[in-house]
Amino acid sequence: MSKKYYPAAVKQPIKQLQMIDITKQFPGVLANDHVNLEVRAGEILALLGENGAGKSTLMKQLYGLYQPDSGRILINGKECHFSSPTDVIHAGIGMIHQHFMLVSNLTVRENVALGLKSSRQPFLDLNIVEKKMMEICDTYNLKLNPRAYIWQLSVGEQQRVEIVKTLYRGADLLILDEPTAVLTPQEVDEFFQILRKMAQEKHLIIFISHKLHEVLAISDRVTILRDGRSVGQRENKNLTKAELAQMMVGRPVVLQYERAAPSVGDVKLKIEDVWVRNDWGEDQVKGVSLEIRSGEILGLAGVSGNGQRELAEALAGLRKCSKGRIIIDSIEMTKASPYERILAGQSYIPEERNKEGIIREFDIMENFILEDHDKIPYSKHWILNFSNIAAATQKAVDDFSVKTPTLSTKVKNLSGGNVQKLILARELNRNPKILIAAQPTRGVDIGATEYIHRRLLKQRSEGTATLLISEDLDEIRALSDRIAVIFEGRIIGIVDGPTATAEKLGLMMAGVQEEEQK
Amino acid sequence: MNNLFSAATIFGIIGMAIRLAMPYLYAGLGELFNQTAGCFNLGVEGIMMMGAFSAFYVVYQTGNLFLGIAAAAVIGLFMGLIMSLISVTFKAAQGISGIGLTMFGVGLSSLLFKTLLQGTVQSVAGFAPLKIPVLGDIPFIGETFFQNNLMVYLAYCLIPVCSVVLYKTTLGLKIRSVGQNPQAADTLGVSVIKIRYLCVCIGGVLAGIAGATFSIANINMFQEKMTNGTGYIAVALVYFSGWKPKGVLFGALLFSFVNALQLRMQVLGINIPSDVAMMLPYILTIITLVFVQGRDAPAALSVPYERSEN
Amino acid sequence: MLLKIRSFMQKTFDAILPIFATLLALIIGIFMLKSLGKNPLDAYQALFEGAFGSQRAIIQTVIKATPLLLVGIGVCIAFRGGVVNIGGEGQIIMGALASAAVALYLPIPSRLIMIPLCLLTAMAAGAVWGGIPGFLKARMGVNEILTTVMMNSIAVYFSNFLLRGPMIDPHEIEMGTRAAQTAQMPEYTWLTRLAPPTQLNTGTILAVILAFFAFVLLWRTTIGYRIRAVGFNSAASKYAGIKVPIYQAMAMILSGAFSGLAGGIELFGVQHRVLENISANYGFNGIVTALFGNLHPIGTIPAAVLFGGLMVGGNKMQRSVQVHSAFIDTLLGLVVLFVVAAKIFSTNRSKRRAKNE
Amino acid sequence: EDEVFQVAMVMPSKINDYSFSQSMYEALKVLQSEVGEENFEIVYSEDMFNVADAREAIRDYADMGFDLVIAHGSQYGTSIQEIAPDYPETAFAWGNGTDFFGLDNVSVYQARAEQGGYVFGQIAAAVSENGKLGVCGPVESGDAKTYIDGFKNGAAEAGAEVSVTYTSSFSDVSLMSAAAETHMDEGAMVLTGTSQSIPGAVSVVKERDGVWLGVQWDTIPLAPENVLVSLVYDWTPILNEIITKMTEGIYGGAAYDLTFENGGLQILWNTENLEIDQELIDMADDLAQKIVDGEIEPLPAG
Ligand SMILES: Nc1ncnc2c1ncn2[C@@H]1O[C@H](COP(=O)(O)OP(=O)(O)OP(=O)(O)O)[C@@H](O)[C@H]1O
Ligand SMILES: Nc1ncnc2c1ncn2[C@@H]1O[C@H](COP(=O)(O)OP(=O)(O)OP(=O)(O)O)[C@@H](O)[C@H]1O
Ligand SMILES: [Mg+2]
Ligand SMILES: [Mg+2]
Repeated sequence: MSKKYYPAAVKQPIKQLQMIDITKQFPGVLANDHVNLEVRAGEILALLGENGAGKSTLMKQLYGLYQPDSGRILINGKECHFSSPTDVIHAGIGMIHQHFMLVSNLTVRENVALGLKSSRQPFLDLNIVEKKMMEICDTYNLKLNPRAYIWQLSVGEQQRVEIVKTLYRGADLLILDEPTAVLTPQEVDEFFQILRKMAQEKHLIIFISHKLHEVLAISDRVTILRDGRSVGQRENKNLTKAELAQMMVGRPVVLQYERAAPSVGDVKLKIEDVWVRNDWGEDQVKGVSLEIRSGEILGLAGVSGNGQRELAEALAGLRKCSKGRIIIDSIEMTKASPYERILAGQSYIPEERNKEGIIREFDIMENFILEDHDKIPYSKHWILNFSNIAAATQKAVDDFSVKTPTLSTKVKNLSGGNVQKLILARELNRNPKILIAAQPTRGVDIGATEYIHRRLLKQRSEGTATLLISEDLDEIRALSDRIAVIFEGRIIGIVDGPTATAEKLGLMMAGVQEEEQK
Repeated sequence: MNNLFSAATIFGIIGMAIRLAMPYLYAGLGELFNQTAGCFNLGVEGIMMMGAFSAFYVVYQTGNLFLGIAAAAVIGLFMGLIMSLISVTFKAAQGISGIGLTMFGVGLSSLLFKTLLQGTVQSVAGFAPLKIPVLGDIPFIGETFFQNNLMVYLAYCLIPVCSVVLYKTTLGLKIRSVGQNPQAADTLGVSVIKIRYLCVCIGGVLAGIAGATFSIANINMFQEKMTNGTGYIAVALVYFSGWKPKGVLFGALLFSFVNALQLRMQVLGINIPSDVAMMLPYILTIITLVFVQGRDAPAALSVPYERSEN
Repeated sequence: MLLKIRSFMQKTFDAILPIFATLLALIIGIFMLKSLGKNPLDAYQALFEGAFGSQRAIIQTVIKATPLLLVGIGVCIAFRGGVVNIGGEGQIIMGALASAAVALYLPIPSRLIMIPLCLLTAMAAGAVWGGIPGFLKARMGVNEILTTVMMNSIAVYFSNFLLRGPMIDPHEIEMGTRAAQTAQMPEYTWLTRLAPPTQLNTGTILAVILAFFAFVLLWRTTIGYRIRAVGFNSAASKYAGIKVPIYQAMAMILSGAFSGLAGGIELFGVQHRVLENISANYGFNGIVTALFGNLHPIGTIPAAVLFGGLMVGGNKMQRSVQVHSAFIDTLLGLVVLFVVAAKIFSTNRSKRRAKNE
Repeated sequence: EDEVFQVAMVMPSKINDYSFSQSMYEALKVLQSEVGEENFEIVYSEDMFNVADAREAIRDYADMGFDLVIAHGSQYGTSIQEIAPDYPETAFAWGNGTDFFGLDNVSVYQARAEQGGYVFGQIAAAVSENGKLGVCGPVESGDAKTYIDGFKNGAAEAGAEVSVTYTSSFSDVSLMSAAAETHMDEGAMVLTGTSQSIPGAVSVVKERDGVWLGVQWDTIPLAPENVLVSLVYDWTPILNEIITKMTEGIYGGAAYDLTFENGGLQILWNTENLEIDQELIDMADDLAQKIVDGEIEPLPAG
């Protein structure tokens, strides 16, 4: 049993953190292999690495959630053992987790108050908490309704709650595991302001992201992990994306793709004045009309929480439209079940990948056949054919380079990015007529992102009609033939993809009409 | 033949419902704590029987009712500890350990009854009705609501207490979050294990007291298996309640009311086969459930907490 | 290959673990027996002999294991579908009552027709009794634990009603004894006895076959795949186009059918008439059995034999050393607690294994 | 070894069920005390509500060479019928049995509870001021039912009004007390009832100072001030007859009834705690006699 950390040592703020020779073994995976890492006060360290490189695992050990198999953690040169987050929080370390750590049926302020001493113990002082929290929101201008329940919030808003939670606890050392994955460019900029401010206040910040331009923009130093080993420490001086990419992936990565001119065919998916309500019964999508032709990618840009999720779910048949029509291949499918849409050749890559996209307790094979398990060759007369299933899965796993020990590894043991690759592999493998892709590369490393983008373009050239929902403007602009911008549930403009500038789109996402801009 | 709708009869039924609801309230609120923290304790019946016996035995020996209640509480706590050890520390399947605990508790209580009391039914002086001064004198209302024994009043006072604890205190917030998303609670330094131990033990204590009400606050004698499935109903009522103290109150009263009603109907010779009459409370509970909506179960209910897959 | 051996060792370890746990519980029982002034050695000798000591003992154990196995299989299926079936008691009772009605009031004196017909009726009745909670959960999200508990009580009262009124043995009324039981089932509906005079009957064989059937159903067919998918993650299943309510309900219906069949086999194989308490706690003990068997239909087979043995041996113990039946219940309770608690050791072990690969 | 008379008793409830099983077990104890522990061994299997278990118990006892095996429940009929022929050296007795299947090593016995019921109905009617009586029944079957039918008949003939409740359970003490409470709420001050759950009812009668008529066992200790009289089953006469016959080599082939006539049904007045006027007692004895003489039919015809 490891020694406890003495809060006594915490009294003076953290000046330096060192992780030395950290090794962590998971069933079938060496997640960390003698990793070294160091941060000093006032410094922002970026931690880079492909999916499954071991970033989150490393951080979870620092945060006391996992115990390292070997290696030492030094704070201000003093070795310490964290047996639980309690010690860690005491020590002045805070963490924003890659997967949200929020209690969905509590209010925002209750989530913030959770685990804190109250000023009127034993009773809750939610109002005081609310006040303090709003102050933080104002200083760092984050928009949040403290009385809203978490389940009512969009992913972006939930991310904000996570940030507020951490700031509220005022940690010296902040661990940020892909905090920007779900933020819009504007939000990212604001967020970076916060980080810089904190750095000036002599905080230590560890920042994990897959977006190289962010890393270059914010970090002082970069540490790169590959397959659980630290393969590089670089000062952030005249570093280039290409360099970083190369170090992460271990090979040169192309970041710009040439796109053949679209060869659009007839309309595959037609959305007519669709209205959709959100979980708590308010109209979230207010009369959206779109047309997507085969062989084209229509990008849907917008700040998260403006109705993208509801629209996507409506298209997938998981949510019913209160008004309007959805037409697939000139057949009305407004009320069709998900099954009928799948049969009609539609694929859907959901935003909530861990909740909707996969079954975490199923293994990779079982997840791979999720939609098609009842079709030849996977099964015949209700009997599953495992050799066929294994063969198909193996091929897909290889194609999409999903990192996994075996095909019968439970998906819950895959890293975030690998899960996404698996879903993509499954959906594209069905080679759909229509593809609804919601945030397909969120939290996915560039190696994979590059691959995913290529596959999307390949589908396009094979005549798939794709609706690409994304907040990553680079992605949208790189892939879309046309870009529709959604704001408060309405399409406020459709612009030509290749020519659209980030500024223009950014403004439209903020609700400024095209005309007004001129 | 008296009719069912004379004031006396109606108030009689209500009064009886209020008394019959008492054990369901104690046990139900106890289980509510269990479940809000994400623990499913199906062992209530067993804990109740142990509580019933220990309370009776202590009162039988000492004649001190409060010692009796204390004994029941302590035994309940002990049973709660066993349950939490098995389902929290050993991460055992909770439904099943509950069934085991029931077999154990029911069996052991009978065994003790046979060895310590030679299995002969004896009676003790239990909690006597306690008339609330002024209020108790109001015709009908008085005897219906304000002439019950202390344990009955306590049971009803427990409802607001639980609401406050669960929804107005930091502890309550921790409990609710541990039942909903233990990972999140854990990352904020809330000890999932401690909270769950606490709640299962609270549940045990209340279940023990619920048992005691049978042997020293209602019938005032001990008989094997005298709780007769009350524990299981109590667990069911928690689901019925939508995990809110108010809900437990409503469910317990409804169930008891129908029971009182069907007995009264039998006495008044309103002709329905007794067995059919006995079904009514159960059928009605199910039907009500179909219409009562908007329940939110603790997401982590009966899922043992593990910090990571390793 | 190596992996195969390892997984095999793991399996055997899992298999013997419950036995260790049981022994541990029995050790605690020693102290209780001493305090009761009984000789533990004699007691446990009787327990063992009563369960496995002689051919007749073994047969008795197997007879007991049969309904446990059937209910257990049902519990496994429900569990895989993400529903908890605590309604075994009620489903057994309804299965027995319905099939008894068919046997008594449908005079077709032909084994070939009647036996399948009766058993199917039993399954159907159980399926209905389990299906109602299943439907309520699937369609209106009514919690099935609550409803199954309630349905148990309802079934008990319903059978009391029938056994004391409409379905009571006319003979009992003539004689004025009015025992609550139906008339004896007609000969031609009885299941064939395998080892007369014992009551071992073809129902046992059927149960074992069904265990394998259930295994194939769950892990080798698309239906089983869907049931498990819904059980693990209904949102994702819905996304994948699986009709979640249908498969949730189906899990409960299948589960109920197995319990119902347990009632039918108990009736036509063993009791030959419906009496009060025909469910004899098989409904609850079946759940325990399923857990002994790691909620796997095949694992449930040995589990049922172990648990059945304990029950039969317990009775023998009562006879030989005259302990109160309450002691047996207590002991069984302890066994259950120890066995479920012990599970963690096999889980930890398998994790260590995986890690060291 | 051979002098020792070995009796085994298999029962669906428990030896202390304050009812059918307990009365038989206590009768055995009486016999045992007469001849002495060393000559008279009693063993039992309780809670044998599962007929399969009971059957195994019966066979096992027979196998172990017990002289008399008592299957103390009507549901054991089939088992006896199957097992008895295999053990001609063992005598079997079937409780609440209906017939002995022409087997010469099986005897059957049952309690004529309705006789007691009738008399108690009359007593209750006599002592109640407002002519309202309450009956707390467990389940609507077995001798509980026959007793209650007798009681209703007797009370009715005495012009009293009887209301009956069944809790549909032998063990639900709290519901039983609730039932008693309901009866008293509706004005009945004289109550009776059977099964091990009636302590619940008695406690209410005690609290509200009503009158209780106990059945099947001596309820007086539970409420000395309130239990007027108890109807006790005394199986010793029947057991004696069975055993003496066995010594003569007759192992069965007979049916026995527990009646006023053979002294099996006894009326136990609570005279040591209560003032009971002689007329009442005489009336009861007189009625019992009439039943013995067949002048009174305890149960309504048909
Ligand atoms: N709890 C766990 N049990 C078993 N294996 C795990 C567990 N958590 C992570 N892994 C494995 O360890 C490796 C590192 O995972 P980790 O989540 O640290 O990667 P990552 O760098 O955070 O990837 P991403 O960028 O996608 O988040 C992955 O291969 C993953 O499959
Ligand atoms: N999911 C929930 N179900 C029931 N009660 C909740 C839930 N979430 C929060 N509550 C509690 O309900 C109580 C009332 O909510 P409210 O937001 O009014 O807080 P409050 O402390 O009463 O603030 P104020 O005094 O300003 O009204 C709060 O204590 C809150 O903790
Ligand atoms: Mg990660
Ligand atoms: Mg308020």
